[in-house]
Amino acid sequence: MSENTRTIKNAVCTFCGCVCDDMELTVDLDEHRITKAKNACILGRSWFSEHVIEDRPIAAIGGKEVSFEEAVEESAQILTKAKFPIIYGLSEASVEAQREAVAIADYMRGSIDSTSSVCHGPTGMAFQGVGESTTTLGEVKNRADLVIFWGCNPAEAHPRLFTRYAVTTKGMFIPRGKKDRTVVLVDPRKTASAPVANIHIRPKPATDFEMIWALRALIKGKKVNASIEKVTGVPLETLQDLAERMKNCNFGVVFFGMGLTMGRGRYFNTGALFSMVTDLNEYTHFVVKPARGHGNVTGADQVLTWQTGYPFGVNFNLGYPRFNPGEFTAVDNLARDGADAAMFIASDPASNFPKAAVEQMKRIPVISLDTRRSVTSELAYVVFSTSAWGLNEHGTAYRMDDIPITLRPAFESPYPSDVVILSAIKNRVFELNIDKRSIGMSARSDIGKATLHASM
Amino acid sequence: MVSATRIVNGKVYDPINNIDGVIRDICIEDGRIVESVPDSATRIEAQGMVIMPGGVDIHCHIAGPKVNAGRKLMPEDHRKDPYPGTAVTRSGSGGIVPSTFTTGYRYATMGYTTAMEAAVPPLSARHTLEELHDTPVIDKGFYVLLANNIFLQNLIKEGRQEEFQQAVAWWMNATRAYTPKLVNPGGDEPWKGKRNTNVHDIDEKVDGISPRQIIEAFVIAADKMNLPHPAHIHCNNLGHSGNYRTTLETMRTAGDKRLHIAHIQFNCYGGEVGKQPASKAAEIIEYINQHPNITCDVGQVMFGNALSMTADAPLAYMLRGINKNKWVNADTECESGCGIVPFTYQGHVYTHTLQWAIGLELFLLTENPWQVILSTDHPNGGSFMNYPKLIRLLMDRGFRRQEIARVNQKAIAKTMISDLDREYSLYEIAIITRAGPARALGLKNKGHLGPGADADITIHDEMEDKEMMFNAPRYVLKSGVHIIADHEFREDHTGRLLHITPEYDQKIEEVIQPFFESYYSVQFENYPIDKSYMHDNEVISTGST
Amino acid sequence: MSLTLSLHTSPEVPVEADVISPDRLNNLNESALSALPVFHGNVQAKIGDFFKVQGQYNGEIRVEGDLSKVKHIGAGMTSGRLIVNGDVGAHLGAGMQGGKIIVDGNVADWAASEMTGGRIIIKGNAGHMLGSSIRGSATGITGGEIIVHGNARNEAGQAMRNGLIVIGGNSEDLTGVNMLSGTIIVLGKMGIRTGAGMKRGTILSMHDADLLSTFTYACTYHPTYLRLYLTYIKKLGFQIDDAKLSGNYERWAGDSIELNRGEILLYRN
Amino acid sequence: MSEKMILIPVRTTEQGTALNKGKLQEAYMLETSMVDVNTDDMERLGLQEGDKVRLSNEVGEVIVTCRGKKPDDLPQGLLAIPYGPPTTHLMDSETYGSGMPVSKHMEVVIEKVIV
Repeated sequence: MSENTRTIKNAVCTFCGCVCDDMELTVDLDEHRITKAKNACILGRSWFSEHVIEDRPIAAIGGKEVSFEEAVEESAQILTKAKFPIIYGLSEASVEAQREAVAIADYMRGSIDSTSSVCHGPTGMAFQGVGESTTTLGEVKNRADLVIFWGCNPAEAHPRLFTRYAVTTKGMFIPRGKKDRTVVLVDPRKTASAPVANIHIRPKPATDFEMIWALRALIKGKKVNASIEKVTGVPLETLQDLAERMKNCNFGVVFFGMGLTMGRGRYFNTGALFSMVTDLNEYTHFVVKPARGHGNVTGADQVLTWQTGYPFGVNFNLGYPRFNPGEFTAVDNLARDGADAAMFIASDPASNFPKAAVEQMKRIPVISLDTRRSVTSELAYVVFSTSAWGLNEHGTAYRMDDIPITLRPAFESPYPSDVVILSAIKNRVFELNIDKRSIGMSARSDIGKATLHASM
Repeated sequence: MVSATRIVNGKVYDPINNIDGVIRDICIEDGRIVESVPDSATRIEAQGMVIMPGGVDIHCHIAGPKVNAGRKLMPEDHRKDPYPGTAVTRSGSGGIVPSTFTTGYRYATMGYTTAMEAAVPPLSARHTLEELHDTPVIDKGFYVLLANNIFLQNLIKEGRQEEFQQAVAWWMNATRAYTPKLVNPGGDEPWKGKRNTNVHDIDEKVDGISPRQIIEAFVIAADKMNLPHPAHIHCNNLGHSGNYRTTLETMRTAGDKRLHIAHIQFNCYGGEVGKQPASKAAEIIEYINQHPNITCDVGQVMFGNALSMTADAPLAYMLRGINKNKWVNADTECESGCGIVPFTYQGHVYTHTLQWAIGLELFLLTENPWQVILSTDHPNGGSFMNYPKLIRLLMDRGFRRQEIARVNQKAIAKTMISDLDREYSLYEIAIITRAGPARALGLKNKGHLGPGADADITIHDEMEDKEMMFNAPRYVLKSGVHIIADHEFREDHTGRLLHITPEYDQKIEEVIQPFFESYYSVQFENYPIDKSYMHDNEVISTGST
Repeated sequence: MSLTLSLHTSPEVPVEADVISPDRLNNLNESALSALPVFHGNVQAKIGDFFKVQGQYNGEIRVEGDLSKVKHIGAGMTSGRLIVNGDVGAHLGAGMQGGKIIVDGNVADWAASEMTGGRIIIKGNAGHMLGSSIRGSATGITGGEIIVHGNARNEAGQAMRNGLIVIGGNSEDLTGVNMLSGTIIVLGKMGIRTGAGMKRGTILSMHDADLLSTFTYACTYHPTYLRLYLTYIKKLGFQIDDAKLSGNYERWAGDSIELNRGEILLYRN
Repeated sequence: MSEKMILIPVRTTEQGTALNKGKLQEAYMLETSMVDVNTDDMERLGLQEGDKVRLSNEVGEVIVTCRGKKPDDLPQGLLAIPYGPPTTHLMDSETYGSGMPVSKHMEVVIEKVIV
């Protein structure tokens, strides 16, 4: 370790959706790495300390090193020639990069989707169905006397949710921290989060919907069939007790995770939870909060929504945005509809998509932007090495509660940012597609209203 | 970019310069209106056309967290109204809450070139700036929600008015906002902290503070700081029968100091709480007629789809109780509440018709149109896309009668609307959509066509049907750029952020910071917005008005 | 001779072809028909690029081939007959208002979504969201008939407000979820969470089902109108033995979280 | 001996920290190829800590390493693997019209791999 260090206060950790902004980083300016991250959790510490500049070409095509300009040109050509190109990822990218990505999708007339679709996409869909009573994390810290974690495991996925925002932290009306709160965990497994809970309810796997539905009935004073006990493995008295606690708290909050969104029922599970929380507002103040992560996936939802009207799974084939999860989402585009080119930004779908989707990636030209080698960059045709958002670049990240935080980079990277790369590709795609954009205009008037109404 | 333009032979309406339908040339250079331009300037032939300054929307909801939540909430609405891109413009979605691009372009296609987002929690100001940056063509700014800010309330409770004013100034700078916004002052604490209740009277104290104390503190601070636009208030009891008394008391609280009442139509109701409302438009407008220190925007209700989105969370919850539709509640720590509910105004419903008629009464009863500004509180009373129709309702008595005949007659009978024969002139329309809002906002370069003004100009074919006429200006120039010509987009444009930077004593940060460290979830140092979010912007001076 | 469109070139990526509808194809000759626009991914193409067009429209259109990448066939149609031979892609008959579609094959997701009238007969299986609403909307089909001889997957009749859906085989999860009114008949088995959130309407199955705890058993009886429905269905070509025409059904009322005015009928003997 | 069980991909701290080292690094590969099994289930299936087991379903199969969990921590019949490439090999691409593939509660057959 060299003497040449500097300290950055109030730096931002972008590993999980907590986006904690109280990091104190010690940066070794000779070694180009962060040697200490005060206030970081275990995940944050590894996020900061493991980030080293890899020795890779700035850009490569087909495994051969090329110039930045050549890679931009090739990418623009690929995306323009394709009939059904897709852009996917965006979770570990700043809002500034996400904006450029949506512009490319618009100009190239393809699909754009974020990691939301395989994460909290079903939460977004539930929101569109029933709405949501929610809050910023500070209000949880200040007021929540009943905190429920449902199908999520913050101890291992969002460690500082406990210490900084929701459990042990003290707030305006919660002067004694955890002593003033009741913490409930709903999870079939005794996870690392279990010790923090006053009450641990362990339903049978994939029976969340049934359990929430019964709770809704109990909250409303309706009869619940005794079969609920057999179905969920949770005694009726336990459910009754929880229903009463929820109605009688001063400010209740439910955090939930993949246990609901990925399970059988998907957006119906999350929709049921949202509805339950809405019901509870007849009795007291109650809110619900998806425990979102990776990085800036929340920002991707925001940017896509303000630019297109829809949070993820957006398609521009006809010259304007359309939304349909299950049709315009990345897994479906690849595995079923045979997307013919793909650009993956700051994500690694080759390592977490279903096999059939990965098979399709291997058949088509793939462009990858990532700070480090990944399964996806290994199979990509055009590979850009990027600097790391937050660590090397300015920008904005949205916390899981939709609060935007400005990043404070620690040291410089020799690689360009994804904003620079995407902006260059955008400008070229814009030029290449001007004709397509005017042809589409006339085509639309021929197709007429039926398409507009029926197809989206 | 065209550097110089001369518009010839058009009929000019420019109330700030007392020009009422006079044919004269308008010259433009470097984005501003000038006395003359060289002969080589581009000419726009405007014979048979009406020239006005670009429209100024003083109160709408077009960007920020609640707007984006409303957008996300309504895919079924966007689907029916796609907005294709062109060779120069981005694509988007329409509907009651259009995407940012569509919002900017649609304002432009109606001849509006400035719009103010009316309610932003400080913690989300950064988000709002990002959205406004993606809202093309128009110049824009936003009002920042401060009335339910717990820190500021504590200062008021302790009688620390001087520090309060410093803190307000600090917040304006930290968020890059245009003016303080007060929504249901004092109503957040009972909502969040006392099981979803509300404050019901301007003098009711909750935790030691009443709405009136809050309003007073802001009125005084805004006056002392000489803000270009005063405190902008959404009154208590909005939407409830009998609330006109609260509105009168709110206006009285200001004394002879300036105050802007937002979407005042929603605060003109007689009757008993929980029962059918009646119109008290005449009482309210009489007060305004006698008090030139008050301005208001109407918040006209238009039949059809709306989306109620407000920092007044208890109000949204009340509306949700009516239709059991999807509902969003969103708390912002220490600062604000928020509620969102889809809503449809229907002509056959008594209350909806009454609201519609009250708005029209306000317009038609005012003695001074400079004080009564056109708005629909977009999208709360209906989309801003209704402005042309609203203009026709004001300008065309025959059309108004037709519309009156189609709606709930019981409600109509409870108002004066059938007896009001007034028809607005083009000059008056130019006041309530251009000159009036620009003056109320303290925007000296907007709302008129005199030399030095921003070259934000709309040129309409003069038509009998005023809805048609205002729906489709033939030309729209923004900062001198020919955005629309012959009804088609010719160029894209980013627009500027309008904000204020009142001076403050830096010592106030030492007072704010400890509170922040205890009760906020973000670091104090990360809260103020840095320059990287500013892009094109213009500071409006807080000097003498 | 009816108008026939035979697929000669399989699309590489989905083709959006709501233009394949009686409303759009009548009164046109073969060359005009071939020139009609479709979108092949983001590229504007022509019907003739994919289909061989023969004959003249006489109230009937036949479409042949593996159409599993052709979407929106018959979307929004108001009258006439559309006969499809082969598997077909998503959004078949979406927003259909009238007329008749017969598919000899399987159909993908969102068939007949937000339909308001007409009839769709599917001889094979249907995908997810058969006769459902589109995202965000509170109402699915408001009229018409959807007859599936095979199986249907999740969310059949989601948010349905009126009309009839018959599924000859099995349905999967969330059959009739958020239903507002109308009738769904499943001759086979249903998945879990049937009728969740339903306000009114009837869901009938010939098999036992795992119902949510918010449905309560009311009685076992023979609903008299059922014979009428089942006889009608029998005429459509379904096997229904006499025991079911006159047999007893368990009536479960729900969903108690909502109005509790919906019913699920399960055949007993 | 084989048995049908429910597999839940989960997050672990080790998976999270290994991620930062790089997905092509050994630590990540190692952590994402561990399966948690209830120790009673292990006994019944004749499995020892560290044994290789084959998980398979209609989509594919993977070989992962067995890691015992106390019956109180993980119910019988449930398996947990940290998210990663192995779990994706068992994942169906069907999204039920949601965009979300089958990523939790996958039915798999577990059997010991005889070396």
